[in-house]
Amino acid sequence: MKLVLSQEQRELRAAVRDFLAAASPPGKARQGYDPQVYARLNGELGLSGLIVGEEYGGAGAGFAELAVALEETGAVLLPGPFLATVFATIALTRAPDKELLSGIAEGRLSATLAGDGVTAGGDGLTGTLPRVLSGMEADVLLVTAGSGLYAVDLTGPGVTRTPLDTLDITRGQAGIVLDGAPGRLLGEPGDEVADLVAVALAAEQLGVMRAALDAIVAYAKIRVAFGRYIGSYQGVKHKLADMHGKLEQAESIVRYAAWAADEAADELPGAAALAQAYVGRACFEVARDHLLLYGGIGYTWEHDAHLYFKRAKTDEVLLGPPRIHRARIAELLEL
Amino acid sequence: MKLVLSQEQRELRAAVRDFLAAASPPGKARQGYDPQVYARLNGELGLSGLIVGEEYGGAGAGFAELAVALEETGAVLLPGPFLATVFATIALTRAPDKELLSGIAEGRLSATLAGDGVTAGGDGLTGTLPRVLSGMEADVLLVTAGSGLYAVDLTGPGVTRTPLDTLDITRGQAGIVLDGAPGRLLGEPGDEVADLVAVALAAEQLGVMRAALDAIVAYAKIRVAFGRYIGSYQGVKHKLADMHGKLEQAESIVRYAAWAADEAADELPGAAALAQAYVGRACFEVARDHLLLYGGIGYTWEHDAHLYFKRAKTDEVLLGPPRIHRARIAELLEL
Amino acid sequence: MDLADYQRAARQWLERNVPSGEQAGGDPIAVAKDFMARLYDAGYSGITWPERWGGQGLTQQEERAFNAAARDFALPTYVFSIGLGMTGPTIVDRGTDAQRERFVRPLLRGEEIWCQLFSEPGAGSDVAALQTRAERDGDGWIVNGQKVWTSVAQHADWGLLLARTNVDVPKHKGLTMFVVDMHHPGVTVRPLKDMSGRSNFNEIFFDDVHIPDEHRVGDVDDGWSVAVTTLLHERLSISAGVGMGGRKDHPASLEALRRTLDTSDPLVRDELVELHIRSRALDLFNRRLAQETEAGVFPGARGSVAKLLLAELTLFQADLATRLAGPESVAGGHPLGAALAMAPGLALGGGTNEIMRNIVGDRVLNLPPEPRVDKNVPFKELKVGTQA
Amino acid sequence: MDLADYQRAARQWLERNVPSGEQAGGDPIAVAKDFMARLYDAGYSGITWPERWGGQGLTQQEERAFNAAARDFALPTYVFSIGLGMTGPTIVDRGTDAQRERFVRPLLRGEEIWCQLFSEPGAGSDVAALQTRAERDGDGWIVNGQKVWTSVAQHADWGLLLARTNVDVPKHKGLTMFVVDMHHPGVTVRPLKDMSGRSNFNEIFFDDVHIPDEHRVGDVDDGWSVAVTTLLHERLSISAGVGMGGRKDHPASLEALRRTLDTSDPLVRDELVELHIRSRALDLFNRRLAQETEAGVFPGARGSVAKLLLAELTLFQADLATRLAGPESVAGGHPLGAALAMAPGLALGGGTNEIMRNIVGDRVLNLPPEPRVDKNVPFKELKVGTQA
Repeated sequence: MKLVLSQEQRELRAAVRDFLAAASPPGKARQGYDPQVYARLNGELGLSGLIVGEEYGGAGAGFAELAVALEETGAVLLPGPFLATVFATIALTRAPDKELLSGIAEGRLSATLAGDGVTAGGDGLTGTLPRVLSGMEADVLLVTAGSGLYAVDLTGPGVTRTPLDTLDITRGQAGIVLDGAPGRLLGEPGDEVADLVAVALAAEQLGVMRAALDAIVAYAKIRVAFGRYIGSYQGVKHKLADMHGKLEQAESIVRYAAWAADEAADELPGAAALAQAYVGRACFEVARDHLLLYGGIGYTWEHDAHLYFKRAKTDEVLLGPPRIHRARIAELLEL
Repeated sequence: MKLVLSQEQRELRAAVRDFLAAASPPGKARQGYDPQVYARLNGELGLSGLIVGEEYGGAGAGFAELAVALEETGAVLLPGPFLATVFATIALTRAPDKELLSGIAEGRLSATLAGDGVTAGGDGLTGTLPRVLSGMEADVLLVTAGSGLYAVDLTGPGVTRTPLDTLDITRGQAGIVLDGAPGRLLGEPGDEVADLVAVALAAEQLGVMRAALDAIVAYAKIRVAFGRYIGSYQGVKHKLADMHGKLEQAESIVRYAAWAADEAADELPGAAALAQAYVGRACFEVARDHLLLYGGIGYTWEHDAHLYFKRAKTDEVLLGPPRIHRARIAELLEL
Repeated sequence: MDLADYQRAARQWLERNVPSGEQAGGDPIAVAKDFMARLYDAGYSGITWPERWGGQGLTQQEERAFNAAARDFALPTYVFSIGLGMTGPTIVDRGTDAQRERFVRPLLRGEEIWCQLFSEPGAGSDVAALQTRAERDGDGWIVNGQKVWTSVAQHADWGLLLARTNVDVPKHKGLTMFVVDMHHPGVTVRPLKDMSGRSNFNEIFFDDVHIPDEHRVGDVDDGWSVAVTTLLHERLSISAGVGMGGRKDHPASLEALRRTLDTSDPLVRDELVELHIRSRALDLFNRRLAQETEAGVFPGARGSVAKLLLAELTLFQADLATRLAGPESVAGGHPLGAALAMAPGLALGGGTNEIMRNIVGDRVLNLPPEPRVDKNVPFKELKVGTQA
Repeated sequence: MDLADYQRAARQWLERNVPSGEQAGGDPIAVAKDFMARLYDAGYSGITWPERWGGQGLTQQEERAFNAAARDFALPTYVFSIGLGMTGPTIVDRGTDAQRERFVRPLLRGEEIWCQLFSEPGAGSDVAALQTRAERDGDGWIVNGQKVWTSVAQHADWGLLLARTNVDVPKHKGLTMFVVDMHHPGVTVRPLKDMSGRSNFNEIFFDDVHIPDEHRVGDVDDGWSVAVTTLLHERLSISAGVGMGGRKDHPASLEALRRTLDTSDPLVRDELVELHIRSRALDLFNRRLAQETEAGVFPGARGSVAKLLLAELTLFQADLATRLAGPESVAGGHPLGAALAMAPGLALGGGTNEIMRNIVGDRVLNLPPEPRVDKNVPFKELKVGTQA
């Protein structure tokens, strides 16, 4: 079990962090998707190809590296289809398609992944997907129909997309209706796709909670009330200490889950469910408490605190009501 | 709905409080049952006869008054069969027996109440009751067999009592085996006995938590660390404020449940389940946090903190695992 | 007329006069002003206020009777709430006779709307650290600075303004209270958007705003004691609302959730039980406080316990509801998402949870105070606001 | 010899020498002393300690290799843990050569047992507020006072004692460190019963106990800096144990509970899931800290995060288990009742949860310190202990 980052992984982190600090700081997140930043992220840093095999032009890296990247994109609340494309790429690594994988690795294509609700017939794919992550921005939809995974050109015929009014204003969702949309069968990826998606999301959540905690810790050192920095009051200090404890545990779980994704298939299901059950909750709690500790300014639209609060809640329920992860743990423990 | 005490009820509280402060302060609780105090409690204050009808020599008071008395006996962790006798008296008010009720009202008899596990046959009552509250101290056992309530003389034939090693050292339990013990059928009390018992227990729990909070608040005003009273640190102050919030809500629920017991039979089941679900938990949490806030001294045997901690836990599970009260609420809400 | 008659008469009057349906439409400020004038003329505005300044000179008993009668009506009096609850009583208690004469009757009749100007970006919990300056200018004052979290300011004619008049003394000792004309050209009101996207508050900017000395309330540099009067009235007007409890039609209420969630799942049921337990616990506490108040025992700082618990419950409830409802709650403009975005408001307005816990610890439990590092330092040497 | 060989040899030695079965019976102190002598003679006691005073003069690498080998054995070295982890290293770092000569080798060979005498009834979290006095008496010192929470004191030959030698200076500046002979007739050791009924600690009373000046460690009135050395070693020896985690055979562990509880109830299952999540979260954090330590990154104050979390988990777990098991857990000497009675120990020993949160806030998050009211006050004017 490997729970600490290697030198190379630390360097990757620094590179992504530096890039995003300049190109997409948190304050920019409220402006939404910037295709130029997205193109540079994939071009200069090759992030979209991180876990794509070298034979398709990717870096062939593992989840340990992916988690490092997602933690950083999460920390700045990166808008746009990066996470959605990661989800789709995970599915593609289990049902490989040269055209799509190389398109993603080159940064030419963005994609998204959706679950059930679609049937495949002679005249294409039909069904309603009420909420698709980054559904307006993605080029390609990967969707499961029966046991098959299909690729659908979202700009093609038979596809109707409607942007949704989302709680998270930094990253959108779309309602998608397929009405005889042409779909290309890619293969039959196994159950582990859902587990790997859960691990990837947890890595983003780790970044969200770390950035929220860092921000409020910094504020507690410069905000004064009654002649003292608010961080000197135990009411604030002890809460921040508890939040730090959650962060330490969340990071440990994400490293473990990424290790399991890379090297211990038998531990992956339990690790993935643990990651969502613990990190998803901890991320929202930290984002909530960080907002509250700001006092009044945290309640304003102009301040970034609510962006973290809303991303954290959206991520917490992204894969379903959180109780499904707990039910999975009960099942795996054979309780 | 009546949630505040009347003048008479406040006077009752003062009388019981004054008596117990002198006759049975918390520090005395570790010495266990003192029959003399018990006799005076029933003689001078008539507490055992509080809810016994006047026709049997009691005061004919209601649950509002009973709750006031139990809060005070809880606050000093009164040892002995007082609560057990209250439970038995509740059952007797629904299956009246002159001899027993007048014996209890006079303070001559103590009693206890047990649930299932016993069958009635031609040769008496037979069965095992693994944990009976104050089973060593009580004179009479009221026990349900089939749908009937029977009275058993605990000093009579066919009864074997074994004292148990209990977590709560201030009030004991006994294992009781009945092997053809003579039992007298008293009647068939309804389901509401269990609800009324739950309300009575919640009143004791309110007293336990109030006394624990009062004690640690007082200590926080005289204990110094780093040149300051510990109560001046927000780490302590904020926790005490939260504990006070629990106490305020617990008191409100106990008053409500006592009112429902006296005047609103249709609200009683919900009020009783709420009282156990909320007050039972809050009492333990307050007792736990009060012990922790004492620091090292709270961990010593000589200090009273652990007596409250242990009574609170014992009370929390006295009527069964606490989830049964939550399940009852779900059922009553028709969820 | 005994109290029951008084209450019955009030009820009858309200039935005839509270705008509903079509009447309630149209410009809400005009509707509110029209209603307030009729309320005043009927003798139900300023029930306990002194007759000399336009009130009815009656007792708390009549006021409670009227409030009991009004409980079932939606009175359109929101824009007057600051004036009636806070600034008006301050003028009555601490103003000059000329100020009382000038301001009280128009306030009670709804002819003029008031706002309160205390909080600043650098002075939230710690109001006395405020930086807005009022400087002597002949026989008047010139004000420069910024206020924030001001409700109804966009409609207000007058504001009760707390400003710094002396920086060489400790912070509480260099403040003065004024009445400021909100129509002065140097006053700019800008709506402040909150995290839910609504604008219930404003920021106010003062740029060389002149105030005549007749509009000073209380002595120069004695503004803090006047502000304490205002805040005391604020607390009383909040505690009069104690016992109101949460609305049953809230989208995250148990009643609403049970209609949409899958309650065949025992875990969902148990979460709803938890919500029931917490809601009921607070509801019963609020009712007990209300019964105590009716019996003449005022809740005082225990009202802060109720406020803290309500702030926590509101957030717990919206958080729980979105967890139970899952992904649909955060997309498509779902009411639970909206409820979640509003939920922190209660914890951040009217004193943070930390401030509430301090109040409960200090004033209910009488715990020793925190050592104060800002008591005896001249304001100009004090650390305030946000700074490294 | 490379590290793998070193570890293998240690393992083989331990297999042959750790007492088990019958050997482990008998007087535990005699067994421990005998084992310690053999451990020393085999070169495994004081692995990193200087050769000159009896250690092996090896590196942390060898020590980690030995600890890895020892992980699977139950070494009977508990009574030496204070000496080896805290008081011994303090003598090595801060003692005179004569003290090192006299004390270190017998300690490493298990010939003498040590205890640590810092905490007092009036000085728990705030050790520097201690009141035990040491007064000059010719060329030595006379000690009077009381210590508490002292483990292994009933077996100890020597104690490392922190006492007050000057009350006219601030509290940290009037302390001096001594080595005290625990066999002196003025020393009384009394077992201290804890809330679980066990006696793992002692109270120590000093009644005119004479200490020769040669047994002073460090300068007069400089005892606080010596104590900091001791506490630093304490923290290191605790963090060496980081990653050990909870025992699977604990009665409130998931493994134990699933065997006895009705897991057909979905609510019971979900509570066990919660226990699994929390246990696993802390377990993985401990493992990550251990991996960092192995990689040469020492956890420092982050060890306090782990300690705080373990204290909370321990109490949560025992509380949860008794709730799930119900009435039977609190009667009849049930192991869950016993576990609950022990559970607060971790939160109250080695720094309360509040102290841990201060450490994490101050040293991990670098938050601004609490204002100190006791820094510059002469001890005799300072409020200490318990007083109105």
